[in-house]
Amino acid sequence: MSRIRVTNLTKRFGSSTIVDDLELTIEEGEFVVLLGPSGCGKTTTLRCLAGLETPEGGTISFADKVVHDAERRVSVPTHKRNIGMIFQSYALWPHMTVRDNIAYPLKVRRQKDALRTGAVEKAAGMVDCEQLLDRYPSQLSGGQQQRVAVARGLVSEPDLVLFDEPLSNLDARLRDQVRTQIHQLHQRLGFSAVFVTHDQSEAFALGDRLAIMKSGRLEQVDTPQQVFDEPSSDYVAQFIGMANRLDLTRHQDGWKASNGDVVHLGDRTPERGSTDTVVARLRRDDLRLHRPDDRVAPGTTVLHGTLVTTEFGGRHHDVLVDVDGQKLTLQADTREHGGWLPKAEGGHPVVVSFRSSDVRVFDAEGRAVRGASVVTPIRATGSATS
Amino acid sequence: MSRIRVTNLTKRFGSSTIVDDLELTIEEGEFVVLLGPSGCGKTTTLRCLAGLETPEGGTISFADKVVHDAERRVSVPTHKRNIGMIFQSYALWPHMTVRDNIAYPLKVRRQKDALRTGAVEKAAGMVDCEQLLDRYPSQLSGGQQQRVAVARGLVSEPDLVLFDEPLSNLDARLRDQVRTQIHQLHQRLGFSAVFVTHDQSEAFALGDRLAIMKSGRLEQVDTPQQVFDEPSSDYVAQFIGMANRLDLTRHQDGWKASNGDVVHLGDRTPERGSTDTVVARLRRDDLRLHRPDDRVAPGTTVLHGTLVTTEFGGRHHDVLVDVDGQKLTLQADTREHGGWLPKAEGGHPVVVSFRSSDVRVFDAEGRAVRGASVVTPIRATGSATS
Amino acid sequence: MTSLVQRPLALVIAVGWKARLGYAVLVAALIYMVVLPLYRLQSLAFGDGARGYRAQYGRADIGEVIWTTVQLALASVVIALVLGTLLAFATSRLPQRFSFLRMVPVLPIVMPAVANIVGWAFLLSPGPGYLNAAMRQLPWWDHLDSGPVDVYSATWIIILTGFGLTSFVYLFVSAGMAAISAEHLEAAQTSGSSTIGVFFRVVLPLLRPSLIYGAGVALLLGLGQFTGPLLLGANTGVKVLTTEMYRRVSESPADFAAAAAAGSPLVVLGLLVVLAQKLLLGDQTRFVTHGGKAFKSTPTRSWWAVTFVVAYGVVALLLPLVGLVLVSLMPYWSASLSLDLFSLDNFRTLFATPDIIDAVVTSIVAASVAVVFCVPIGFAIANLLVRGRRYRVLRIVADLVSALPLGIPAVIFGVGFLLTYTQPPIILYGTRTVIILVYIVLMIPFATRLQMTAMLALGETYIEASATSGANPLTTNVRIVFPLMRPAILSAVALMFILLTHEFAASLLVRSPTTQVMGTRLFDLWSNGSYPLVAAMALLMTVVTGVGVAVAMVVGGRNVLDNL
Amino acid sequence: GSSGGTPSGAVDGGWDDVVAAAEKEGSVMLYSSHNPVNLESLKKAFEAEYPDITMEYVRGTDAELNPKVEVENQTGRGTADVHMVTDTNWINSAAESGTYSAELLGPEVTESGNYDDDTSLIADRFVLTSVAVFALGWNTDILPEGLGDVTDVIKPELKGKIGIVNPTGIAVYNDLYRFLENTYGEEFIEDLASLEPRIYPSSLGIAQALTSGEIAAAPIVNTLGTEKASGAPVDWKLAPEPWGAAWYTHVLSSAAHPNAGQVLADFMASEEGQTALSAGYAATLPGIEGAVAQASDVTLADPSDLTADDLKARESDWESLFLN
Ligand SMILES: Nc1ncnc2c1ncn2[C@@H]1O[C@H](COP(=O)(O)OP(=O)(O)OP(=O)(O)O)[C@@H](O)[C@H]1O
Ligand SMILES: Nc1ncnc2c1ncn2[C@@H]1O[C@H](COP(=O)(O)OP(=O)(O)OP(=O)(O)O)[C@@H](O)[C@H]1O
Ligand SMILES: [Mg+2]
Ligand SMILES: [Mg+2]
Repeated sequence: MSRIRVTNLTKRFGSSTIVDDLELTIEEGEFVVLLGPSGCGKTTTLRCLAGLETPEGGTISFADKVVHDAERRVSVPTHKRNIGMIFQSYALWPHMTVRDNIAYPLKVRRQKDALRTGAVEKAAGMVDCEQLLDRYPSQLSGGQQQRVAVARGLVSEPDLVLFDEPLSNLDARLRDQVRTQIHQLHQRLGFSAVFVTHDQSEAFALGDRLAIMKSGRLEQVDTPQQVFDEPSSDYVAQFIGMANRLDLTRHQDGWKASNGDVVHLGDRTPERGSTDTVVARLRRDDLRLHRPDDRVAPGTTVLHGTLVTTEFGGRHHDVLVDVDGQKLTLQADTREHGGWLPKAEGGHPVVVSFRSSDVRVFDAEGRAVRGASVVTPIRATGSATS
Repeated sequence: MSRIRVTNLTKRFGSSTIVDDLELTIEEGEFVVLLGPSGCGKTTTLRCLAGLETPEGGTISFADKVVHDAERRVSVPTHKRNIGMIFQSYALWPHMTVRDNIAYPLKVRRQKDALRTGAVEKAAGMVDCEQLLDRYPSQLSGGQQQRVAVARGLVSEPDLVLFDEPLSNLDARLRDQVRTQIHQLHQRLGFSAVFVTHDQSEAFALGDRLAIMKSGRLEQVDTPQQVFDEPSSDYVAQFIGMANRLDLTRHQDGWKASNGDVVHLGDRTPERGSTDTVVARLRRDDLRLHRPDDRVAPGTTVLHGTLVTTEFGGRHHDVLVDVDGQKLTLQADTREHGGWLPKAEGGHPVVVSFRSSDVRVFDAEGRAVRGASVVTPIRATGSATS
Repeated sequence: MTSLVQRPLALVIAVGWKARLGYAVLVAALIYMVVLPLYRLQSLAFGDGARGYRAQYGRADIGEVIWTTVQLALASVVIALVLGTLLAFATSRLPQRFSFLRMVPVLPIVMPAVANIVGWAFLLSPGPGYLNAAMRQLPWWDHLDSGPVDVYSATWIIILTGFGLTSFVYLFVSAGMAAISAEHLEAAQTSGSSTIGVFFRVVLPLLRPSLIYGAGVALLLGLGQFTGPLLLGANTGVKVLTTEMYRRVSESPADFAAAAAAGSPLVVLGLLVVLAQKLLLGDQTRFVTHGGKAFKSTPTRSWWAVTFVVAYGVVALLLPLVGLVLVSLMPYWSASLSLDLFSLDNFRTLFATPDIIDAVVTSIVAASVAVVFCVPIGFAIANLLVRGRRYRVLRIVADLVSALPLGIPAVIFGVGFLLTYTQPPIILYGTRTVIILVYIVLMIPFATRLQMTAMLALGETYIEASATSGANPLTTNVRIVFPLMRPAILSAVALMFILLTHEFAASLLVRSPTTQVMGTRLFDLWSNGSYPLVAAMALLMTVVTGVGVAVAMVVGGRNVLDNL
Repeated sequence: GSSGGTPSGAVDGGWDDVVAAAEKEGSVMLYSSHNPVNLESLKKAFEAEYPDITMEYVRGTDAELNPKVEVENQTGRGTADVHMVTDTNWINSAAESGTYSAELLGPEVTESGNYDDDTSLIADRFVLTSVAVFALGWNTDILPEGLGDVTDVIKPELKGKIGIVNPTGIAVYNDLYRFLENTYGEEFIEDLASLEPRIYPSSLGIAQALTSGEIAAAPIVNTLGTEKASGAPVDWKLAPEPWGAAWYTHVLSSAAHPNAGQVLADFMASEEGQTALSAGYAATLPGIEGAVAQASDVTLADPSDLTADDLKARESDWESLFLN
């Protein structure tokens, strides 16, 4: 199958618009990961692609064939679209054994060769379910059902596979394994895919491109690297893990956080006159924690705050720091801070540092500020030692 | 409610034993996280606690009251156990609005005060669902349904709350938020809880103790820190993220990997004569990647291998290395290796290093080898430079 | 979706001796109400050296009669199964605007069977039938002087009986269909199945419990079919067990013993059907599609569904209704449709007949009261059958006993009741109570089976969620199970109401002397009046019944259903 | 009961005492398998004659009513006071047992002399009160010339256009065919069969088929007065030797209103009663307005001498003749 093109897709439930004028092109064999908060319309988008919903507006075409056109009232029924879909709720047929569930797409598509050559067993093996083939869905655990659903969605090697959070109920190891299997299958067969997930590592590992959705629209569609490095908006930045937000205001001597600490924005410093308040975003693992009297590497920005809470998280502690009312979270390595941190109480003064190359800057509308030629008169680059 | 005590719990389906002679004590107000691979019996265990299954053997008592005793044929029905349960499949009642769903436990438990003082709205607010109160479940997205299920399970402030993967369909931010809310509520109300999850950070963040389950039995029950630092078995180690396995054999000059590299086991070196083969386990973020000609910190073990694949993962690359047939995965910082790694091809020779304090050792039966007085005659501690 | 949390669960529905005692009392009452009349009948049939049996089974043609009965039943059940299932599927795919068409498949039984047959005879009588006359205008039939259709043939008995049974199958299947989650169908579509494929591979298998129970009920009704063979089959010598019974009891010397004996094969078949249902179903949890993850129903725009439902409505409902209306407006059944014959005289005659209003009121009151009792009784029995794994003996007994009344035609049952309630321990002869009691017994199979299929489809998840919320079994039933089963309960209410307002056979025997019901009035007209009067009375009954059903639907609240 | 008499009987004394007691009882209940229209006019006439007594009736077939009568007799809780029945077997055995009915006291029965033979009064308890008489019927559009006798239907052009009733399982109809056989000879039956008549489950079906033209003629059908009056193209005529089924009336010994029962039974035998009851039926008294015949001119069905074996034999003969 060649590319899938979605234009102006609009879907409403009653008065609320769930998918709003959505545009997306999926190249042949491309693996697009769809990310977005709960309720933003991901499932609905997949259902529109599958032909399970009738969008009120827009067109969808598979290769050069229009499969949906709201205006011309064209709508190719689901079963003629050669897709595979893995439902968020699994939707295994309770009256069929696992084997029959997985074999179903092959049977109805008359892929007798595949049936004969053990495609069902192979698909089941892929998700570690060979030994469950003769059970009924009601005799499976939640994770087992989900895996069977994945096998069923992939077994007939369709042109387009729609995954709706297919690994959410699996433990880390199994999830890695199934993810790898999906990846390999994709490489081998070259199907196109839209994959909904809430797991960022999954998104990065699988996606040729990520599409980040916000209340029915796509906010950014880019390669994982691009999304990671250059989130196009405050929303995207936040969503892909830049959980720390700092409100900055322009001052004579540079950009300052509300507690007065100067923040270096490097080559992301907004042009003079363009705006006076910006939002800086930082990943939690780009922040480093120090005790007030620790040395900090030169060239980094320092912020003074107080400890709020710490939480054990395995190799690290999750730490919440208050900087004049703005909460920053970071992960402090247990090997570095194991000594004092677990004993430190809330209110303990601490220092947080980061490199200016790690910060991302957004204007008041949330648009990324990027690559302004560095003509701003910021002087101080002092290092915190206090 | 005071402690919950489970002894010899056994539950069979047909001929297969799903919960096998399980023992567990939950202290008053304790938050126990249940971890285990898909299909190991977690849901079944929760259902036994709730009284939804009739175990074939064993006893369960809440405080001093026996609620189940297979031999004496005692079984207190579910609705008299004062529990809350969040089902893996949500189980929202489709004929009630979200508001009615959440209010239900209050109504049937006659908690009129709570109804009057807005407990429903509060619970909905906790999971960010205030604006959905008048919808029907079929008008909600998967994640929204899951959140409503959480609100319903907690609203009546029961003595024991059973969570069955309650956050699996939420995005990271929401998950953090709901998790925090659960944590706070738990601190405030002091209910006991059993919480099933596949997310380790969730487990570490929430659990007073972790219980790691393996095919119907509990393999280790300990504080998160303890489990993390001292997994009691190879199985546990692997499950909590020590994904890398090295088979080692005793040689004259110490313990060697199959490629001949000597591995330092520090104070976990097995006593002489006790065993000749062991399994070493390492976390992926305890391994460091080097090019063959890089310098490696003294005192660390080095292993020579070849690159298999790399995968972009945001701030790091997921790297798979082959060491004489044994696959090791690790995360290489993009800032450190961003230059050469993305371009390196499979087969490229690389070196992997780790500190002996990070390694965990298990004997042939999978039992942890721990604290052997260090009398082993290992000499070489050389650093790799080749 | 299904998940493992749907394992049947004994504990929720109350634990311990209280529940056991409750069920035991229920089953005992059931046995008293159902089995005792049967026992009385059988002791009659076996009395006097089994004279009843000797009389009935000594006949040379008894083998043939049974064989005809079975053949007719099977053939018409096949028609009913196919049509009923297709209709249920079609109504589930109606566009929103046409959802009112959901009523159509039930409507044919709103017309009393006698009226239906008479209506058809009017249309398709080989000579003067209007449709036949019209068809004879067609070029390829213009050489005929009668036909082409002979409504008096066995084929048409089967077809018309099939139409009647279709509504029953439809009610069962549509109640089951309502419980299939849309995602299970969508999953099949995304797997590459066309609508038809989905229907055959997913919908039908998932409907197995509904189909099996629906088919079982239809089969028993088919075995007990009466009006068609009696009114249409005389010419071809169609004899079935019920017409035999009718003859045994309807003319002198009335031989109840032989009639009871004639009914015995039906009782045996009824028991066999129950056993077959058990065998065919196996593990019933496999048919549960409610899993707790709420599903959206797809907006469908299947025009074939509209076409099909409308076509069925025209053929099975509109045509005989037109026939009936025409007859009712004429002074006599006439071959020529001349407008100046039309008048409302028959209705005037009807309303001039004394007590007609009383009969209507009595029918409505008795039917309503019986329905009000039947729903909870049926619910309790269904509960026992679906969830009462711990009460093995009680369950089996309840299963058999609750199916029995279907196996005995009401005529015979009426006699049984008469024999039972005129003797100690409970003498109710001549009271209204006995009518209601008979009605309850007659309807227990429907109340039970319809609710049972819905309960099966519902699974355990919702109940478990309620139990963990702290609700006791009673609360759970009232607040969760009942509302979720609303479509099925409404179906059951509608069906029972229809059947009871038409009931005459048992009523004739047990009615209190001064109380008429609509059915007995119709029967009087049928044995003493003329077809036009029968038609007028039948129309009156149709209207009363139809209004009753509509009220049930309105009270039940369609919009509530749409939210499911 | 409110009467002061014996449990199963009326007051001692003369008829006037009985009537007085009846009026005190105030109501009477009739069980009957007669035509409801006729029963309704009987009610009107009776209440006109005895304004202090309300008459109620239950209409049902013998098969429904006879068991009730038995039950009431057995339980002693009488609802019915008077019972009007055609089943000869039942009548014979009830008369024989003597426990079901009270002796009739009314002057119409005991004194008028109208009911003094074995046919019109059985065991002093059962009085003949009505006869359903069967007629020749034809459709005037198809057969304008009509029929003169039963044998007139034997015409080739009527092949497939004759309607007859199916006697299977119904003793009275078996008696009817026996009557036809005896009266018109066996060949008549055979000729009839060779004309492939249409078979109907009841006489009513035949009547309706005549009006619609589905059939042209019927040798045996109920009188078609109503149909003709409503303008249907049918006509009817009694055959020279008519045949019919008789209703007998008796007062029940379990009656709650034994006196009123006596009064009603007496009224039914009277001229007023007969007039009310006989529209379309044969009356027991001569010259009754609306009656189609007088009972004494009609051969009355009496299948009581047909044993079960006879019936079986007759039915299989009939079937082999008429059903291909
Ligand atoms: N009715 C049944 N008959 C046979 N086996 C069953 C039945 N129900 C569940 N099982 C099996 O019992 C095991 C435990 O199931 P359970 O649901 O407790 O697993 P779980 O730990 O919750 O898994 P998951 O993480 O996938 O939800 C599974 O292997 C499942 O296949
Ligand atoms: N029938 C409906 N009527 C009204 N609103 C609806 C209906 N169905 C869905 N919605 C709303 O549409 C929005 C999008 O739903 P969708 O299922 O596409 O979300 P999602 O992105 O898949 O979320 P999740 O990650 O939680 O599964 C949600 O806010 C939901 O509440
Ligand atoms: Mg979704
Ligand atoms: Mg589970």
